[in-house]
Amino acid sequence: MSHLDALPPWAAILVAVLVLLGALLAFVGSLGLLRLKNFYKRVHAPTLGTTLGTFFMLAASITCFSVLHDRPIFYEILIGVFLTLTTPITLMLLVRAALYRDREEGSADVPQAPPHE
Amino acid sequence: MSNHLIIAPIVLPLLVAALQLLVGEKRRRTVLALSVASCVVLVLLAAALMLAVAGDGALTAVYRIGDWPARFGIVLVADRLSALMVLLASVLALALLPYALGRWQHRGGHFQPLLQFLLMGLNGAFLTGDLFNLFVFFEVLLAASYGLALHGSGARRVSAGLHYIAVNLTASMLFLLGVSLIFGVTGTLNMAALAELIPHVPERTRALLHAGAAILGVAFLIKTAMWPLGFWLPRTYAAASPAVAAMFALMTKVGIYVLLRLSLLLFGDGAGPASSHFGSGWMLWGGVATVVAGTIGMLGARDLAKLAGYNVLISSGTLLGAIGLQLPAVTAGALAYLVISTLAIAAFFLVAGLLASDGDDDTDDSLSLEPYEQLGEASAGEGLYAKEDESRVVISAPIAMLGASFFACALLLAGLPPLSGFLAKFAMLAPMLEAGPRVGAIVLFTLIIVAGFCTVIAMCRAGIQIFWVEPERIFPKVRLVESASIAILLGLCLLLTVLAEAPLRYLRDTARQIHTPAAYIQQVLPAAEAQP
Amino acid sequence: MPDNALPSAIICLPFVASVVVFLLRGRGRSHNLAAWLMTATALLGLLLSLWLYPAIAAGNVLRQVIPWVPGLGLDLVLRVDGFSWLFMLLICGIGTLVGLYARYYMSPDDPLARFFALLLAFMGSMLGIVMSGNVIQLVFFWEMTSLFSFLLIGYWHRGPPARDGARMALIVTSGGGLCLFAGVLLLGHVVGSYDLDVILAAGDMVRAHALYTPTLLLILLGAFTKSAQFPFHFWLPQAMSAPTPVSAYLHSATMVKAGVFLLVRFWPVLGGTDQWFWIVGGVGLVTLILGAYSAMFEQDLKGVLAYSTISHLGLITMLVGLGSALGVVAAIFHIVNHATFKASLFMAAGAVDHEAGTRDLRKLGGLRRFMPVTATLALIAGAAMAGVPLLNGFLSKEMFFAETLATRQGPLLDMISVVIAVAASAFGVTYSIRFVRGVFFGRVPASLPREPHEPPLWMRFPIGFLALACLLVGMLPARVIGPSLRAAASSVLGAGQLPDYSLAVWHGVTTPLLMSIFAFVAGCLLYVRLRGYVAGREVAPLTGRLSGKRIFERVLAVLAADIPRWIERRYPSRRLQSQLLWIVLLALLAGGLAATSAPFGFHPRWSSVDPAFALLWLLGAACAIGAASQAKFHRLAALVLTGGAGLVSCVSFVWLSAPDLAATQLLVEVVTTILILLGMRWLPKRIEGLAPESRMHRFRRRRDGLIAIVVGLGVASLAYAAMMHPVADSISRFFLERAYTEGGGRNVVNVILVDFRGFDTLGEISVLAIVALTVFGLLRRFRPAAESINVPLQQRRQVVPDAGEASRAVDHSLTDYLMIPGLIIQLMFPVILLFGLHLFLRGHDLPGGGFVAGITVAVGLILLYMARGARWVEAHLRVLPVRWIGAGLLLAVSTGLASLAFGRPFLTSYFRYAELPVLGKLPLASAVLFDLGVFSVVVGATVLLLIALAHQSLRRPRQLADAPAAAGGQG
Amino acid sequence: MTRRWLPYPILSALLLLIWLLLNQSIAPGTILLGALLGVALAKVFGLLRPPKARVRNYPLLGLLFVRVVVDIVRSNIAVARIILRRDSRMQSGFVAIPLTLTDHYGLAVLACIITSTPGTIWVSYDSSANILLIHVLDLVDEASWIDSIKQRYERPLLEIFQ
Amino acid sequence: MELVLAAAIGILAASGVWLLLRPRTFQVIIGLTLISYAVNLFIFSIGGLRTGADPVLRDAAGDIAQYADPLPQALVLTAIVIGFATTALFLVVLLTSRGLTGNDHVDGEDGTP
Amino acid sequence: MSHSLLDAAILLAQILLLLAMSFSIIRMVRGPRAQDRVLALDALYVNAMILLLTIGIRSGSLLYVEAGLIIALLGFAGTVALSKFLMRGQVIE
Ligand code: NA
Ligand code: NA
Repeated sequence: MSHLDALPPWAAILVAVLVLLGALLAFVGSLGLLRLKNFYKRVHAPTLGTTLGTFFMLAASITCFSVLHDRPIFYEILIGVFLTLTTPITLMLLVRAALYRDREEGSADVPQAPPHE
Repeated sequence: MSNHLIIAPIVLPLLVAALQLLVGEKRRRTVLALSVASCVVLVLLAAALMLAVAGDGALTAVYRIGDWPARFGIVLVADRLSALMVLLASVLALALLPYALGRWQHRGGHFQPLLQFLLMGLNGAFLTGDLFNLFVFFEVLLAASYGLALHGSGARRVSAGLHYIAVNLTASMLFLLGVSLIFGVTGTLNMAALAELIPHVPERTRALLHAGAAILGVAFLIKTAMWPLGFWLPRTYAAASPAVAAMFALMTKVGIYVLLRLSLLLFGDGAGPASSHFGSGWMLWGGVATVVAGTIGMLGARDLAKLAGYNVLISSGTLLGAIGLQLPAVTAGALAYLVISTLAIAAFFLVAGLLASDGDDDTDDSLSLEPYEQLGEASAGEGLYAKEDESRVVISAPIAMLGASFFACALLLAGLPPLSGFLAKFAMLAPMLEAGPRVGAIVLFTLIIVAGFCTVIAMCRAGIQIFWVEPERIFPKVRLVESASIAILLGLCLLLTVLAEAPLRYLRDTARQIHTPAAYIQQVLPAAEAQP
Repeated sequence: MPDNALPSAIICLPFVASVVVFLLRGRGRSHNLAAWLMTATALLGLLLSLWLYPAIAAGNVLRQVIPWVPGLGLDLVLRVDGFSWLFMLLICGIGTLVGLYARYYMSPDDPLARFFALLLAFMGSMLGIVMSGNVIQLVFFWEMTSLFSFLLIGYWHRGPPARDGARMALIVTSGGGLCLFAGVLLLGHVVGSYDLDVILAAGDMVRAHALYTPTLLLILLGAFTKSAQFPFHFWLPQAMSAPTPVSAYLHSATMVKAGVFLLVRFWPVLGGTDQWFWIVGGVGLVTLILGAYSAMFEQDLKGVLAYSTISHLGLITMLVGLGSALGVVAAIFHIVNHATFKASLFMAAGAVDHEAGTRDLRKLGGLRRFMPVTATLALIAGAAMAGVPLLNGFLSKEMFFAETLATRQGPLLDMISVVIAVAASAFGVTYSIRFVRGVFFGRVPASLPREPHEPPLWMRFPIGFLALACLLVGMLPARVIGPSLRAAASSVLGAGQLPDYSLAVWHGVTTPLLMSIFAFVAGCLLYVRLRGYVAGREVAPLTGRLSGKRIFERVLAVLAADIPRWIERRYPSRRLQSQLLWIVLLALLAGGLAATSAPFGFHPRWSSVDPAFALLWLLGAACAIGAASQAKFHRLAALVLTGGAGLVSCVSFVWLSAPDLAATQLLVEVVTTILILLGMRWLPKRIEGLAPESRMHRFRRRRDGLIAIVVGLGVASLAYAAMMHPVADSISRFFLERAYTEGGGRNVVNVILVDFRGFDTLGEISVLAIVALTVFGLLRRFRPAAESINVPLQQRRQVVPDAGEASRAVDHSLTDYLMIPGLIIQLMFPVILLFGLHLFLRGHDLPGGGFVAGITVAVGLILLYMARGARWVEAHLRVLPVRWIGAGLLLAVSTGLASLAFGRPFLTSYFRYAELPVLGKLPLASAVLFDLGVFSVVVGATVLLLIALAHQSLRRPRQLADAPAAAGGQG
Repeated sequence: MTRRWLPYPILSALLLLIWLLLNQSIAPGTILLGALLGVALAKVFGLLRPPKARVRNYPLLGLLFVRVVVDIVRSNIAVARIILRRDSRMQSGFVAIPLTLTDHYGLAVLACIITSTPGTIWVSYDSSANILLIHVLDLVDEASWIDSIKQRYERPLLEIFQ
Repeated sequence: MELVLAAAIGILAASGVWLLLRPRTFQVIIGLTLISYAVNLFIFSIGGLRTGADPVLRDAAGDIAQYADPLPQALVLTAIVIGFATTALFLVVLLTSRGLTGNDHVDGEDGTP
Repeated sequence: MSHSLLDAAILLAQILLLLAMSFSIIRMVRGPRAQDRVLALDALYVNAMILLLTIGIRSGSLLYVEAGLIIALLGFAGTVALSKFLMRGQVIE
């Protein structure tokens, strides 16, 4: 891994920490997906990965490449932008579908549709 | 070198198809005019190509696409064999065009562009000298064939098409596996370079090479419809609309072409002791099995189009077996048989299509031959000889035309004189005896004769059922253009009987050329550009 | 005209006439003309043949070679010697008479042009057989006679007997013809030439060759089937459904003689061995007696004649089989004699049928009172058939008796052959009497179908002419037939080999004469004894039950219908699963055998395993196996899991330094998922546990599981072996070295795609285009299953609240549901387009390219469709995917063609860096234009695929109006 | 004139920005091409007839952004704790929030905020009653959630977009 | 690395083949998809595996050995595209078949579950 | 030292991410509802994207970020389709 040797130690340690933090958050988020008891709870969990998890990893990447290339590189920011725009769409559509299913099944855990809905 | 004659048969149909798409389906006349022009020019091009390569000696024309050296870029190679196949495809397409104009093309969308794409795929497969490019052109022609097979939709077509596509998708996977293994072992995709490298493949990877070749072979054998890989064929062909099925008569021949080309080029005598004649036994015995299966199927076929489909199987099997023998003279005969059987089966599909059509464009069923069993039983009870039945046997002109065409097809398929089917079989069978006491040769020889006999039985039964027992059942409304297609195809067969010598000489030279591939290799890879 | 050109004139004549006659069809009352043309042609042929007499009599062999396919040793060799000349006379002579006869016999209502055209063509083919100087050519014409015989027998195809008879004749004779073909090929192989003269000169060599026996058997099969020899004799009586002129011409005088012609012709080559003696002699003997025996019990006039013909053909065969030169002479003699009297008898029978309206012997009698001339002529011919002295039949029969007496094969066999010869002769007398007496003498039956008259003069003329010939030959044999017979026999046997024989009416009191007398008396007695017995019988005793026809039909039905159908029922090959199973098994077998044919190094290297990568593929494997197990009942789960597996392989591509692949794989997967989801709406519900699982299904699953595991192992080991032995010097080197300098791009993969191997890409986009068109065409006629026609349940339910509320639009809930996501997607649309363009423009240097860009744009569009609905999108944007496809293809091809203008091959790339103001250094590569074509096709095709599918729901009338009711009913 | 050629200046500017980020370059050529693409693609966007957008208060937008980032970080920690603690007493549930915000862009931003913040999720929105239904992972007090959403996010959004 | 990838290819192929032999059209299409994953990886792997290699040329000249083998990648790309197209077609055909025959059995007749 | 630390950190991060992916896959297999599976697929995509970033960092090449970008921008299209299918029974209306 020759190119990483070009990183100064401070950057290497910073990148290492950021990478680990990002991975850890994504890990915890997915753990939640496994651990939480029902769908509505689970749906919150992956957000950890899409927000802070991604943020740390992007930061690591930006640091790493900016230092390596000796110029600021913000390419990765786009990932964050795109992810922020797209994740809500999926989750909103998905939760709505779950709510529909539960209402159809007459589940007591979900609010029934208001009179006109 | 810029002999653009070689690329033209591929690019022209593509160009025409693209234009047809841009013109749009609504402007039917323009689309048609484009198709006709394309097919006519293609035939001329193919003829010119054939003349060019048949000049003198073993001339092979090489076209380096993108001007990259042959070893690295994609080359097109025209030799006698590929020129022959291109001509066959073009002639077939041109001959079928009038038929398709009749009524069939309106049964679904984009018939004409699909036909052009099919031609592009066929010509590409015949001309390419690159293994992966061959895969691509196979996919082009298969995709077009899916489109054409499904043309007009309908339950029968779709369920047969489903099988056809599933089987061919599986075959394509095998094709890719085989090509990549061969590439992995040799590091090249150029066929001539492969031929050059195969004798020098290190022993530790030769098994891989063989595995690749074997898997590739299975892929081609699926296209060739070798037993037990060809169960898809009769149904698919029977379900396709007649003009399409007729064009498909050439499709199995593409598999045959490739097997012939690759087995002789890559695994010919020059491939070294470990690899020469690799797989030829499989082809021989596979061919034998296919002939048997096709014959049995033909005898049991219950409708006319299926009968034709099983005839395709028989011809495939015959060709496979003949290739498997790996004798130049047999190959020459097999090529003659290939040409004749393609034309004959195409004509037969057209006849079957006209017989099944009752003027109503929406019914697309093949003509059923169901009440077979009544034959022979009917007269059993009423004494040996009934009164001479002098009731009027006047026959309408369309039925007479179809009857004569049917009879001609039967003769061609069974290999009976006076049409060229007999000559083709003779040209193939006679040299088989020169193979010496080889069990395979003897079995194949016998089977071809027996299959011819069974064809007589089946065709006779079908013909009697259709034309003699219940001619009331068929009300063909034959248009002049439709009969023109049949006439062209059968006329070609007749012409090939009368003027047999020149074509057969060409085929003998072709066989000699592909059996001694050194010249091919040398011309594709001239010493000057040996290494970059 | 020189003699050497005459043979070709003689053989061409009938064919030309046939075509002319055929073209007459439909021209009013042309049938007179057709008949006269036939007669005149045959007569002309006869005259031309007679012209050859001097040359033939001099013992010459005329040869005329017309080049045809010299490369295959196949030329048209017309060869006329005495034997073939005799046959030519027979063919043309009887042809003339039959033409004349048919003119009056056939009804003008029938399409006679066809009839005479066929008859003429047959005549030509028959001439072709006898004049062939090349054995392949002989087979050629041989098969043609079978075909014309088939068409002529089936001439009145409305009646089942005609059809069955024609079919049987064709199958038997053409089958025999194919055997003959094989035999002749063997013969040619043994001799080294197909030329008849060469073959005739190579008799010793052939007889000594290892292939002698198969050759002999195959050729004999041809001869026996054609000449209706036991056990193939049954087709001939069936062929009697043909019009009588055909029976007279083909089935007594000429075509059936082709078999014995062949025996005689090849006698010098194949004859004289034990095999020949036993097979030919034996078959002839059995046929002789069987035919004669059956003829006695036949009730149909033509049937009697047919069995009689079989018997006489057996006689000739036996003569050839006995193996002596004298036998051959007798055989030739009898060929001619039989043709004469049998043709005239057939014509007489036809005249009777024509006049009396029936051929049933039980219904006929006393006709001599109405047609005395015919009766007299029939009497003469019948007497010839019975072998009465002073008629030609007597002479050849005497020779036959002499031959049977001359055989020396042991006392018992000699006895048997003599006894059978006499018996058959006696039977011949019996049926001849039956024929003549039964028709012309005795009481006139109470009711004849028609009032009989003497037939017209020109119908009687041929009968009379032939009867006269019987008389002349019978009384003046040496004068009338002697020279011709000598010429024929010597051409077969060789000039010096002719045995001593005398063609005299009286040889004194010899054993053969005594045998004849005995046979005659016995025959008369037998007739008297059997008369009453036969009258009431339908079939012959003993043999009647064992009808050859019925056996043939049974065998044919079993072989050609029952067995194939049984196989099809038993092993239904049309099931896709079994087809795919075969493919998998065969590929496994082929690959396995080939891979194990040579040893290859296989050493697992555990050290190189990256734990993270291993973990990654643990997940991939879980996804794949999960998808496999869920695909039946939980489609969505399977789809999601497949997506997982795809994602894992996408990550692997990145891991292994292939970003282009990762991007492409990812995008394709997204599109595929959407596509499958679009389709899932039309699939039926599957509910687990509804149908009980049988043991069979469990077995299949386990079997397939085992196969799948073996396949997996095989593919894995191949992949591993290939990875462990990468080739040292692949062509990739070249691409890496030249991509930048000559291809103008840093992304080697993309340079390969658009430049080095741009031709592949051209094919690839064609595939996309074709598939899109096909899908488009297929979906135009799409018809969903009844159960999925309805709007999905969800939509029917979700519309309920809106429907109850006046203030809310019909799809208010839907609008709310998609409001925010739709807006975001709408905002992202230009961003996605921008990203697509970015991917496109950088593709040549960095991962990306036309394909990825195209799919990106297509996904953007599809997102819009999902968020806003098809109607909305199409109201705002004009999407013309087919045009995109066409334009893209055109652009790609044109780019390729542009290089032609510069004298370079197709798709030669051009690139340079252009220095532009402001913009700076810009790469200008023709490959980019090509890639733009790719882009356009990909956008068009992908969008067309998805939209065509999506439109299916739109095409159905929306049933939201009655949805509440339906939903209420279900809720 | 500007309206016609530059109907969506903000969008065009954003597209240019994205273009520059994608190309990691601020060369004149890149900027020129990006600007051209920005204008062209904005016109394509215009074909879709989007609802009109007006951003009235850019500083507030920046403030809101900071607030959201802080909230996201806090929620990340909170949710991570919940997941790791395996707290079975934790109550979650739906909260219906009556809204005053009706601007589509405002609602879209609100949706992104709520959904991007771990622990809350946008479930459904009823435009006729203007009621938003969200789901909250750790629901202690429904009223405080309603209040917090309306105060922290809806109010600024109202100011920015309406 | 090689061992893992080989095993991966094997498992994908095995799952795909098992599905390919199932009676429901949906199973077959998923099977084909899995098989094509396997085949793509197979082609890709044939040139030997490289981690951390450069996929894109850094400068005009340089050490060829540091780059990933581009040709198998190009072949896989073509294969992916063609596979996508044909899968799409197969999907539409199976839908049409389902519409015409009323069931989703590969043979169009609902005999076995 | 700091570099081997970085290497180890990346490897650890990758393993963590792979474990995260495996949790997603378990959820995908287990369900119980289709919504759960789709949610898990979405999470899988995000985790994979983060994993790609780690690979990018390890190989020092920005090119791999590209694949991540594609996932971020377009990966959701599949999940949108799946969700819409669950909600409406068809993807495009
Ligand atoms: Na959230
Ligand atoms: Na979120």
